[in-house]
Amino acid sequence: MVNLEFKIGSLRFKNPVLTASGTCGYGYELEDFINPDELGGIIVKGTTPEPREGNPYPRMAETPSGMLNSVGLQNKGIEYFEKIIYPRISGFNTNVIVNINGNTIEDYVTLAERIGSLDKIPAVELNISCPNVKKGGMLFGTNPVSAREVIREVRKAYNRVLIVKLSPNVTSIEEFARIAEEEGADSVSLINTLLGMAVDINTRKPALPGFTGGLSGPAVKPVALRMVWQAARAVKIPVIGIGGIMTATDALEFIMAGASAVQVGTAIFIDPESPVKIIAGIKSYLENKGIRNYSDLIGCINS
Amino acid sequence: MVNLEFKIGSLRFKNPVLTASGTCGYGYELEDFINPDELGGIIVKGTTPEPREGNPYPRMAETPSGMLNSVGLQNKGIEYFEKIIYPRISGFNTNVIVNINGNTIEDYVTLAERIGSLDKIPAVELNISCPNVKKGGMLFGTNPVSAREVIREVRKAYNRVLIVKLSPNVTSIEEFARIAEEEGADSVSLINTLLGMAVDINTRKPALPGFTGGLSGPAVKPVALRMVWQAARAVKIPVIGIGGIMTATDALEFIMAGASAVQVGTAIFIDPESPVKIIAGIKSYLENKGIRNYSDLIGCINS
Amino acid sequence: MAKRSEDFRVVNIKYLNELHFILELEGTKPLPEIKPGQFAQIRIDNSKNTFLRRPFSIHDVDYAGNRLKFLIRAIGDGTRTLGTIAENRMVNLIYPLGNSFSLPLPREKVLLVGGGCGIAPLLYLAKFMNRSGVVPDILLGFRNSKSIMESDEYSKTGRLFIITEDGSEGEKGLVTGHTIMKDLGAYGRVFCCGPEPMMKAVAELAKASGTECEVSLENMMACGIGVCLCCVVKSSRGNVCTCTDGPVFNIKDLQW
Amino acid sequence: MAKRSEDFRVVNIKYLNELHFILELEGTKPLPEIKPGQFAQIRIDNSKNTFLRRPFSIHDVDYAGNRLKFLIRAIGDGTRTLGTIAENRMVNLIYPLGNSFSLPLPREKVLLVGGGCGIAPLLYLAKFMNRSGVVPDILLGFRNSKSIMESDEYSKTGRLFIITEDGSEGEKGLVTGHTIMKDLGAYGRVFCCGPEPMMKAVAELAKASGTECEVSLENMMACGIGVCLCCVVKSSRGNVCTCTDGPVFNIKDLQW
Ligand SMILES: Cc1cc2nc3c(=O)[nH]c(=O)nc-3n(C[C@H](O)[C@H](O)[C@H](O)COP(=O)(O)OP(=O)(O)OC[C@H]3O[C@@H](n4cnc5c(N)ncnc54)[C@H](O)[C@@H]3O)c2cc1C
Ligand SMILES: Cc1cc2nc3c(=O)[nH]c(=O)nc-3n(C[C@H](O)[C@H](O)[C@H](O)COP(=O)(O)OP(=O)(O)OC[C@H]3O[C@@H](n4cnc5c(N)ncnc54)[C@H](O)[C@@H]3O)c2cc1C
Ligand SMILES: Cc1cc2nc3c(=O)[nH]c(=O)nc-3n(C[C@H](O)[C@H](O)[C@H](O)COP(=O)(O)O)c2cc1C
Ligand SMILES: Cc1cc2nc3c(=O)[nH]c(=O)nc-3n(C[C@H](O)[C@H](O)[C@H](O)COP(=O)(O)O)c2cc1C
Ligand code: FES
Ligand code: FES
Repeated sequence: MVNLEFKIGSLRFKNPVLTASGTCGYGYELEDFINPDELGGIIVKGTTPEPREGNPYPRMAETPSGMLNSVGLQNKGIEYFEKIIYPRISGFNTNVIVNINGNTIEDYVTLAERIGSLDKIPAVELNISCPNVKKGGMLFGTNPVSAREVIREVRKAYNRVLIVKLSPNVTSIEEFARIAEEEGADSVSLINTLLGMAVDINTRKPALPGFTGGLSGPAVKPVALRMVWQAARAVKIPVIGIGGIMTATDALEFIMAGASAVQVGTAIFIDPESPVKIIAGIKSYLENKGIRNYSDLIGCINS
Repeated sequence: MVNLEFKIGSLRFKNPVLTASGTCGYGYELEDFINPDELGGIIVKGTTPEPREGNPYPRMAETPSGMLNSVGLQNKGIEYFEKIIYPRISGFNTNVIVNINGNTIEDYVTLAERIGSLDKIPAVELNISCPNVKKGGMLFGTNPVSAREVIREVRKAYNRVLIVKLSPNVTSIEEFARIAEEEGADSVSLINTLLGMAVDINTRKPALPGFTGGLSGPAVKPVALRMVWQAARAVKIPVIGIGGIMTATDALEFIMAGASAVQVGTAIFIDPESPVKIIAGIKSYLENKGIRNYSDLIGCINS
Repeated sequence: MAKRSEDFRVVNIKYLNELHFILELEGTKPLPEIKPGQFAQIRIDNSKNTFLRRPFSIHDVDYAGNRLKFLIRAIGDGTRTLGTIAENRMVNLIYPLGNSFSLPLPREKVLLVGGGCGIAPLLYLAKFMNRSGVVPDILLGFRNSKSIMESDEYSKTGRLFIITEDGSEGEKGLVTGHTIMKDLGAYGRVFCCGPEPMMKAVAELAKASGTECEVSLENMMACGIGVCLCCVVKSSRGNVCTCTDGPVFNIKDLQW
Repeated sequence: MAKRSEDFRVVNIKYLNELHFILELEGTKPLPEIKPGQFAQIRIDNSKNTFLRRPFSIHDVDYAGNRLKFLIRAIGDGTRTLGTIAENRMVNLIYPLGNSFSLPLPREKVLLVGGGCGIAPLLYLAKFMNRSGVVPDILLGFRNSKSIMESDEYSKTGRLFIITEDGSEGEKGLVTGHTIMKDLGAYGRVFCCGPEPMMKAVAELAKASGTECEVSLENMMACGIGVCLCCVVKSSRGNVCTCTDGPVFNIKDLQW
């Protein structure tokens, strides 16, 4: 039997395949297709202190091998999460992780504290990289000073596993990965979406009412892979690779480039079974090659 | 008859469709497929002071809706260009523009001066965005201080039309567009390739020996379009849009987002006739919509 | 009622006119229960420019043969590719998705209104009603007599009225101008599917006459299963997903 | 000799074994002159994972029928899609590309050596030579008797020798181990196409025996027309493009 386990600090994941925030709801939406307990983890939809309606429709534009979205963090707020959603998902036998978002540092800290008191949520993913909100989000994640500040404050307020989700819309991903490490994050995950745009030449308007959106899917994979490789060489904490992962081959590319684990996002829209297929595919790759621990592959292209 | 003319300063282009550097050779390689004189302009292969062998093979990896390249500015140097190539291309009845590259500011200045003495080259494209060389290139284009310096020095040495080709691998494209404008560039062109990577999971090596390469093709179009839109709002000089343009629709998206002209790159590999098809497509769009000047469309999505 | 992902064999593609075709698919196992108004997300593998699945209403269901029919308009690369797929090739479906039209009360007078390829879900809806003894009136609007589709099929399931924009068959005009719409109050419910302006116009009339009105929306979808939140529509409860809370909405719940 | 972009109709796809097929295409206008060793860049429209064109050697030419044949190994998404394309669909080619094998002197003794689907360009090469009276010896290597392809075709054009890795037909071993290779010096020229290790091994023997040797490289290509500089190989003149300076190289010009 091959061993797919990995750890962030002392937190154990049964395998390195998680579902990405905003692409898997709260996990239970996928139950007709997969057993969420088989996943390495579930990163639930981006959550804010207050309920949010998100951005106006249309929120999506298809692009070559990818899509732009501008959902804008629609969610029912932390209170609803605690009262209604948490009870529904706390029974999952996998790591359920909440992706936290805010306009201000206080927002992030409040969320981290409240999530910190939910027994069955062993980690948060600090989203400083959402490109679809006017305040907060990517504004934190593309400025080294405010990135440092928000990570520092959340770290003070939260003593479980802290994953910082980085924005790819920066000149140096290493810089932000190092800031996260220096401020005590347990892991960085990347990439969030690349800021993109589409135009409808018939209406002569941007395809998305807010002009820009976040690009995801296979189109971004080469960029994501490069950034994961750079980040993994810059820091010692585990890097979680995200971006255009559709198959086990894609996941293995990230792992070989230095990712300790991966998140599957947009692929779920095309095949909701893809996360478990990817787990199976990684397993059979290891078996075929006679590799017992997948961790032997992590970052192997550097050597 | 619709009018497709556009100008950078006093330099007239018969239409807004140019071929991108590194994807059209010196123009004559395409003569079996198109008449280069029909193009708005031809940006020839990146040229350096000395002859260069470029990077080792393999130099290319296909990616979803795109490709990575790591050619590394293979070219025969400025002297060969002046003596052998220039005589062959100086008869073209379109704007032939040289893409100039160097390791140092002096390199760029030398090239600009030498090209400045070639009558039939009305403009240079200052490439501070090549991601595939160890020195120069993107190192200039991702650092505001050195970007400013090289543009300033080249501007002093060259009095014809100066186009600065920007790198997308930056946090703020506006910043670099503004620097170019402030230092007297006549135009900015963008984007050069996005830095990316691919891994071969069978050999467990990077697909390209130098690990990273430049991503081009439709995959990058949403990012390119967003950056062109941002740059066009940040500066008053004409912006030339590049990135994943395969069809007239793509070109029109860039124009509506603020580009005064476009360059066609990777599309040429798939259809060497695409640049002239795009010109025809823009024409018929304008005719069908009853628009006489294509310039009415430039940046129209902002209004 | 659980959603599933399943490969179907292409049995037949029948063009009704230049742009519209019926795609008939056969599964390998018994179909789940399918309610009228539900849709499937079809994966289109051999189209370079089609990354996401495409949603299509279920047009007809043959439980005995494990077959589904879709009525599709070839409008872009995805649908054009679907319309030229070879027989016996496999396509992957995620289905059945979404809610459904409500069931009329026994003997309730019901009107179905469809326009263009928006008529797609109405055939299965009418057949479904027939099973519980309801025979609906059906009003279908088309551009002209040539663009009329499947009138034989629909007329087997209810009383069929046709209106064409140029009057080349049936009455002349838009569905909202048809004679029977004058007496909309006579119907307990109107079910409507078609271009949004048409549905909005019908909704206006229904409101005015106090008739219950349900419409089927075609918002752009990425996932179809409620995880991406891209397909939202403003409802009385805030933004809700067309793919899971819809595609069928009572107009009272929409901010129309 | 000018290159062109042209749509061809798929006349026939004939599988030679599980992995290899002959793709026969028909153009609508007279073919240009095609030299042995040249290739075409085929655009594969209906494969999601195939962005660039794919290069394939021209296997056979029928000027009278405006037809071209390719011998293709289904190795990835692009070639697999090509191998399942329906008859009468159109595919776009850019061709003829690259240089060609040199022409032997009249009555020169010539050996063609091919392995696997590397045998593709050798058929047209042999036929071409036949026209000027040269009848080559042809040595083809395969894994086993089942994987032998087109031996009837090749044997019409020259004296055919087969070698298989398991000895199930012809001699046993690799092409370099075949009896006739012992006497390589008897040939004026050897033309070789196949996996790179095979070509390198043949090149070694040719060097040793002083025989002229030309090989056909299969470097990865983006454009195929000399504008991208992705397909380079190190030659005595520095990096040169396989697509325009090759694909055929005299081994003297390579750093082998
Ligand atoms: C619940 C639901 C049920 C549907 N049922 C049917 C049906 O039964 N028959 C049918 O023919 N179509 C139906 N549609 C619409 C169908 O999904 C689109 O026409 C299809 O996705 C277009 O794909 P394409 O690749 O051919 O076009 P694209 O190239 O993607 O787009 C072509 C044009 O179609 C428009 N378009 C794209 N997606 C949609 C959409 N979701 N709704 C409206 N316009 C769109 C685009 O803006 C563009 O102008 C339904 C849509 C939904 C959401
Ligand atoms: C001048 C030239 C002539 C050729 N002639 C023939 C021919 O007559 N018959 C034939 O079957 N093949 C020929 N090839 C190889 C053929 O181009 C590749 O097999 C094909 O491009 C693979 O495409 P794919 O999408 O199926 O595979 P991909 O999915 O792109 O790749 C599958 C595997 O094939 C490898 N591969 C991809 N491209 C090439 C390449 N250019 N050369 C070698 N391996 C490659 C990849 O590394 C990968 O491991 C020729 C190549 C060149 C350059
Ligand atoms: C529709 C959609 C919604 C998303 N919402 C969130 C979110 O709420 N929080 C977050 O951190 N990332 C969000 N993302 C980003 C994804 O988690 C992921 O980082 C990105 O899509 C790249 O991965 P992929 O290419 O596998 O989708 C969203 C992505 C999509 C497509
Ligand atoms: C093979 C290849 C070689 C390139 N060489 C150069 C170059 O020498 N100088 C340069 O400024 N850009 C070069 N580029 C970048 C293109 O000019 C263009 O900016 C980029 O490819 C994006 O456009 P596209 O998506 O239309 O190709 C090269 C691109 C490719 C694919
Ligand atoms: S389409 Fe994804 S939530 Fe409706
Ligand atoms: S493949 Fe582009 S130069 Fe040879």
